[in-house]
Amino acid sequence: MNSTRKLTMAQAISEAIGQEMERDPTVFVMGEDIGKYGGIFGATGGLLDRFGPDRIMDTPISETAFIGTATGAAAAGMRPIAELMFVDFFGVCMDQIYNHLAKNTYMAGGNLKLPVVLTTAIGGGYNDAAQHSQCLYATFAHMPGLKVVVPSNAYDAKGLMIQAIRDDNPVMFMYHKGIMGLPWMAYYEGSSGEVPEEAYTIPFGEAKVVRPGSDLTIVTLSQMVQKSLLAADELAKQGVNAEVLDLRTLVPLDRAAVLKSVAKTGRLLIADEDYLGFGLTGEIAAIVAENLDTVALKSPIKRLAVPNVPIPYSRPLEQFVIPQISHIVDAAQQIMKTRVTEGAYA
Amino acid sequence: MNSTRKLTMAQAISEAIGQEMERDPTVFVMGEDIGKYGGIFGATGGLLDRFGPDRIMDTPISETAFIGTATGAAAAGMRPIAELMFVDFFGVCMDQIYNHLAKNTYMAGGNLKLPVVLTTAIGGGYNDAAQHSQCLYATFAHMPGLKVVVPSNAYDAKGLMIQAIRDDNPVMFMYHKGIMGLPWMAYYEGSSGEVPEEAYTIPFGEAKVVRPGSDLTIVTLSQMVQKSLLAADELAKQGVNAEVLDLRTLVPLDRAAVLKSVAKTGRLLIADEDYLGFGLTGEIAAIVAENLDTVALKSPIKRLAVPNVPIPYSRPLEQFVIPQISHIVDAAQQIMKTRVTEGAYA
Amino acid sequence: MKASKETLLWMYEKMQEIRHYEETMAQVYLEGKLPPNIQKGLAFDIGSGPVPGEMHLAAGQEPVAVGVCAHLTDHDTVVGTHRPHHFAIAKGVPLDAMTAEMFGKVTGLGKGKGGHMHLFDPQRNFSCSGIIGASLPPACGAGLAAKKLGKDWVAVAFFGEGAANQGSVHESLNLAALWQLPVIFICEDNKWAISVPKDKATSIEWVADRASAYGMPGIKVEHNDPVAVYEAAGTAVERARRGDGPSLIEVKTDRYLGHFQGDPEVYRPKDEVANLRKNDPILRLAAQLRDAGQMNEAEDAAITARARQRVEDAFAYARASAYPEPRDALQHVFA
Amino acid sequence: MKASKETLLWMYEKMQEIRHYEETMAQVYLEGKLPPNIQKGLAFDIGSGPVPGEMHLAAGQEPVAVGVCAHLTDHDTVVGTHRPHHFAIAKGVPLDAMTAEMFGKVTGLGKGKGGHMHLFDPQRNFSCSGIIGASLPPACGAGLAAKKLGKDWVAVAFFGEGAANQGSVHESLNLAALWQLPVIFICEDNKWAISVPKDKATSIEWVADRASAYGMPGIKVEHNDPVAVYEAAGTAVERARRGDGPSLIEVKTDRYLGHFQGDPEVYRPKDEVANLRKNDPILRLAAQLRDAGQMNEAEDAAITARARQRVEDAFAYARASAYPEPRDALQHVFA
Ligand SMILES: Cc1ncc(C[n+]2csc(CCOP(=O)(O)OP(=O)(O)O)c2C)c(N)n1
Ligand SMILES: Cc1ncc(C[n+]2csc(CCOP(=O)(O)OP(=O)(O)O)c2C)c(N)n1
Ligand SMILES: [Mg+2]
Ligand SMILES: [Mg+2]
Repeated sequence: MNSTRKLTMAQAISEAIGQEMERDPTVFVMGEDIGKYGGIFGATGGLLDRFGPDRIMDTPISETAFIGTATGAAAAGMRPIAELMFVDFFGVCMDQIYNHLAKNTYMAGGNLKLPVVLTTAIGGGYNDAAQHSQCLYATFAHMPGLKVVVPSNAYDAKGLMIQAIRDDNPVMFMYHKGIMGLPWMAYYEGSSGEVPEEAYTIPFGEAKVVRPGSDLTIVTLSQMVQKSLLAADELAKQGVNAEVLDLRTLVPLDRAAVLKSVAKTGRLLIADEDYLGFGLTGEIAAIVAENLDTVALKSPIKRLAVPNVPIPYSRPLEQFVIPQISHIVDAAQQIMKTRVTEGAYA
Repeated sequence: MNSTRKLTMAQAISEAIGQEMERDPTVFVMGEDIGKYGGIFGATGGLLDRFGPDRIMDTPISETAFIGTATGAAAAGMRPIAELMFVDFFGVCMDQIYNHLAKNTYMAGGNLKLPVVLTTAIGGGYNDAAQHSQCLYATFAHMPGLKVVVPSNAYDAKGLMIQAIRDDNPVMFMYHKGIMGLPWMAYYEGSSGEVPEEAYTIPFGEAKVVRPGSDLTIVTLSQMVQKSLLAADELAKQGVNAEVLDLRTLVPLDRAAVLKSVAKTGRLLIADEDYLGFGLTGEIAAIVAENLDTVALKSPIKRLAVPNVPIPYSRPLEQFVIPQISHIVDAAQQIMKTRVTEGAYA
Repeated sequence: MKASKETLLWMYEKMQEIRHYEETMAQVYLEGKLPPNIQKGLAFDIGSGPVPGEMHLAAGQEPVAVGVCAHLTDHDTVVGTHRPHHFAIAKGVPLDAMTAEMFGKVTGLGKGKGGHMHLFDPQRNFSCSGIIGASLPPACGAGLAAKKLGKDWVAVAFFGEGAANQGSVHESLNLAALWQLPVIFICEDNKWAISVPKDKATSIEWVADRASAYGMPGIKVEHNDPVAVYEAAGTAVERARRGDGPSLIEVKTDRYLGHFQGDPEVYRPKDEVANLRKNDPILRLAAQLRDAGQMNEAEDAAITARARQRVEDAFAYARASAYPEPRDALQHVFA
Repeated sequence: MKASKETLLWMYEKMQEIRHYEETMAQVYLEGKLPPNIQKGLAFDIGSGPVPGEMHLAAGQEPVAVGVCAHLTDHDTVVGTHRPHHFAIAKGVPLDAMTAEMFGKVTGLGKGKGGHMHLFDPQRNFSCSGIIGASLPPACGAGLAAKKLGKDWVAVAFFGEGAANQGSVHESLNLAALWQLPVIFICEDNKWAISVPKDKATSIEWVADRASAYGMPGIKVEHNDPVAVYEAAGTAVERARRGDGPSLIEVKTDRYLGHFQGDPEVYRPKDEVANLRKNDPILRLAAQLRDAGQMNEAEDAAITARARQRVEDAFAYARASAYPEPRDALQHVFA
């Protein structure tokens, strides 16, 4: 019997972890302030009381040591979950993440399984400035060896987290603070929602059409899904029928879903909260540009993302660089007004 | 009077550093094995003898400490050059590079100058495997605050290095091992060449047409320029006239040069030695895809890069994943055979 | 090195200023963040009000800042932490521009781009960072620059006891000792790293005992006392200025407030702060100055009033300043 | 813990095997890399021949590997460095598959994907890394897993004296001491980190003296001697198996060859290696065994022949094996 309740994304994540910990004694969690505090963003709320300090382990501020410890424990048969409090801190431990956790399976010719989930908080919008507001998922997706999961809502977060814990490979699980449903940070209502009590999984690599449409495709992810849905409502009022595609995972990436939607609409807007250059928006645009023999574009592609500046602190500055609902609406309208040149058939 | 001699890229780089050290007493170099050894890839060859250990400083294997030291010394009026021996090691020190060196100027509202040059070796092709063969320039270009220089030959390397040292901002100077002209590693002859003795600069953000052509544009950089030129020779024999564009710097990026060339040829191949996904090839493709209202494509864009796997050790495997001259020729020929769909004007 | 009357009075006044600054900020920070003016269902909204974002306050930790900075000039470098106000104020960073920065105003130290964890004052060689353990490497760089430039400038890196287990700390201590850099490393032990107590994070009792692993002096300041800090720091600063290399000092201090404002502090014993406050270093220094006849009541009142007035003025200045233009966000990525 | 005759003989045979392995590799590595069969103008071509890429050999450093691994079973974990052969051989990694890996063959430990710095043998819990200081964190993980699984398995992390100044070392030592993990940290002091001598990199003389900074035992092995290593490691391994936590051991050892093959060694005093070789630990152990009547000449010859034969067989196996298919490069990014 499927019973559902409304959960925040934080609750959905901690529920998923708790259920897997009950099912599998090799699952445990390490990180800073994940015990009594329950995780700064609530991803491990309530778990210490249920599982005790041997399985919910507060660590020293030693990300290199404890993420490397996760790798070593995984090689020895455990299924660790390790939390990097903010993705922005990756630079103190990237070597363990990237040269080891991500590559060891390959270098071992597939003879080694490293079932580690790295959870981390991403995103801005609450004025936490340049060292605490980034998304950086493209940085992790650029480098082979990590699966990269970026959920936009509670339902997906639970299913994707259970999938991540059961995966025999390293998974980065990146949750945007502004959709966690925390009691101390504004969030988009759409990110909380009905979540089954039972454990369930959502396969990686399946993007989801969260709003069907015919005039243009908005490819997006994470909090930007919530913004894009609100922008699509506004666009609908203005007579533009936008399709919104939630990527959900970047590695694996559902290229087919992007192509299918753009083949239908002929127009593509990519709405992203990571940096513009050399990142997600480029990758999605390239997928279409590589397939112009089968997919026809009516308008040039447009990309919305942070315009290659660090995230500034001051509210008007931050609101300017992080794409807002109004920016999405404006960009979509501009796309509707522009046409590709006919010179292509010269 | 301009006098020139033939130098390897390693010699050109160390000459540039030496000339700037003579001109400016605040310039000094730090890094592992940069003293007596002259740098593992020869970028500081001969400098210890000329400038002594106070200005050519071997460091402990403490990248976080000495790169942070460069930042601190720059803030206090020095112009440090710091060498990260292989770019692959960035993960042990990325926090100092990225959260501090790259962002402090911005966070200080422009009130702080950090003239630091980070030199680092990139690239594979000699079977150094997954932790010593990467390019990763897209990772640095993705994140705002660093200028990213990736020379393809000795002449450019000298001019760009002097420009880098005189720049008041952090510059990543990334040299590919396979074009340094080392006596112990095969290299492309074209990367050595005539270099003026006098100091000169090459401005950042100016890509260079290293071979003009009319049928298709190959956008590329670093060692891949040398490969692309050889591929273009082969293509010419096959009746295809390729234009080769050497980006030279990724930040700033010469978007106009890309658009100008593609507008001319109508066809684009991007040849890159970094990972394919979420990187350089996507960015270049996107620049064109965003401008399809003014630039017409005859064929879909094609991207050549490392296909999202770590760099394998074994020769046949490595040769397969790193784009080779023959791969460039094949990809160009495929482009010539494919046309964009006419559906665009439906 | 004994503190002169002038130094004691300076430390007292600065401590008053810091305390009043932090307490004022604690209030101002709440503006606009509480129901009913925020999203329904929230208890608090970190992104609202005139000073949004995280806010780490240092009330109770004044002694470490004033005891060290009393030895420094503008030429000397200080690199602070994510909890930076007490250091900045003691180092002489202008209160107006610092406060305006936290209000996100164009008159701020970083024109509103940096925020509370990123206060840069190049004129006074002050900076800080939101990354734990990140203060030490650049302090080594400032020390190295002083050495290269032939100056007797020193650099100070502050870090928390929680930071003591970051790799950057180890690398920097070794480098500074190896190169005999004029750097003073100050570990501020306020017992907590967010919710994690020191003994759940650090395998030995005193971080200062790690100094021997680098061959540098390790000095313990056992009480949250500005005079004790002043004396310990004096020795270390002199040593550094003489060219005799770095020192590591650990100071026991007290965090009166939450890790950040809004911290529910579920992890903290209920009576801990009340007990800590009984030992308030400001009250103790006031008593000491009075007992020694170095400050009478009128003088105390004047000092306190002056310190408070500077804080009031700074907040007024910040409030009155303009926001930057949104498009200004695109400037200053490069100098 | 005294070494039994069997242990002494095992160590002796393993040292012979390691030495012969490294000397054979030094020769084989040169194949195809010298003029005239390489690009004109080059003195040497690192990317040519049957074993391309970097090659870090451990001739001279056998004692540290055998003295430690003599205490270990397959269940125990060893994490080695960029110079990994001696550890791998002592840990019992199959020579065939290990050598095939370095020849880039599909029969290799990693099907040719890893190469010499990336030898993974999950069955024997052996791994290594080309990143300096990276061996310690995963060893902590293996130790933690053993603890959680209720096993008396231990984990060993080897690292060079040059690595001792990496942040990862500090973080791992603290974590292991804090959590009382069954890990033995072994610092292999061969005096050089590529061209940089220890005293230009490390601010104190003995890395083992850093143990006190974490509250764990620090043990110094002053000579490049397998028996001394065996005894020191025995204490530490027992301690770890008992659940009494980690130890740090530093062993003085000698690097006979260049940092990597092809290293011009301009930085190294001309007579250094000749002097070091006078103290060859293999010859010394042979003499000791003979003097004690534990090995006669015939036995010595048999041991040596066996050890050499295993090496010859492994190289023959590697040569005879097939290369992977180019497209196989796309496999195994994920398990
Ligand atoms: C590298 C890194 N890891 C984690 C954090 C998150 N964080 C911010 S403050 C803090 C606790 C710091 O404790 P301590 O060093 O004792 O300083 P205090 O807050 O007590 O002043 C943590 C874990 C961070 N900012 N940077
Ligand atoms: C993080 C990192 N920095 C630098 C290097 C380059 N490197 C490889 S070996 C080496 C020297 C290591 O010295 P040591 O730890 O003493 O080991 P040894 O080579 O003597 O066995 C260096 C600097 C690296 N591999 N990783
Ligand atoms: Mg603290
Ligand atoms: Mg060494």
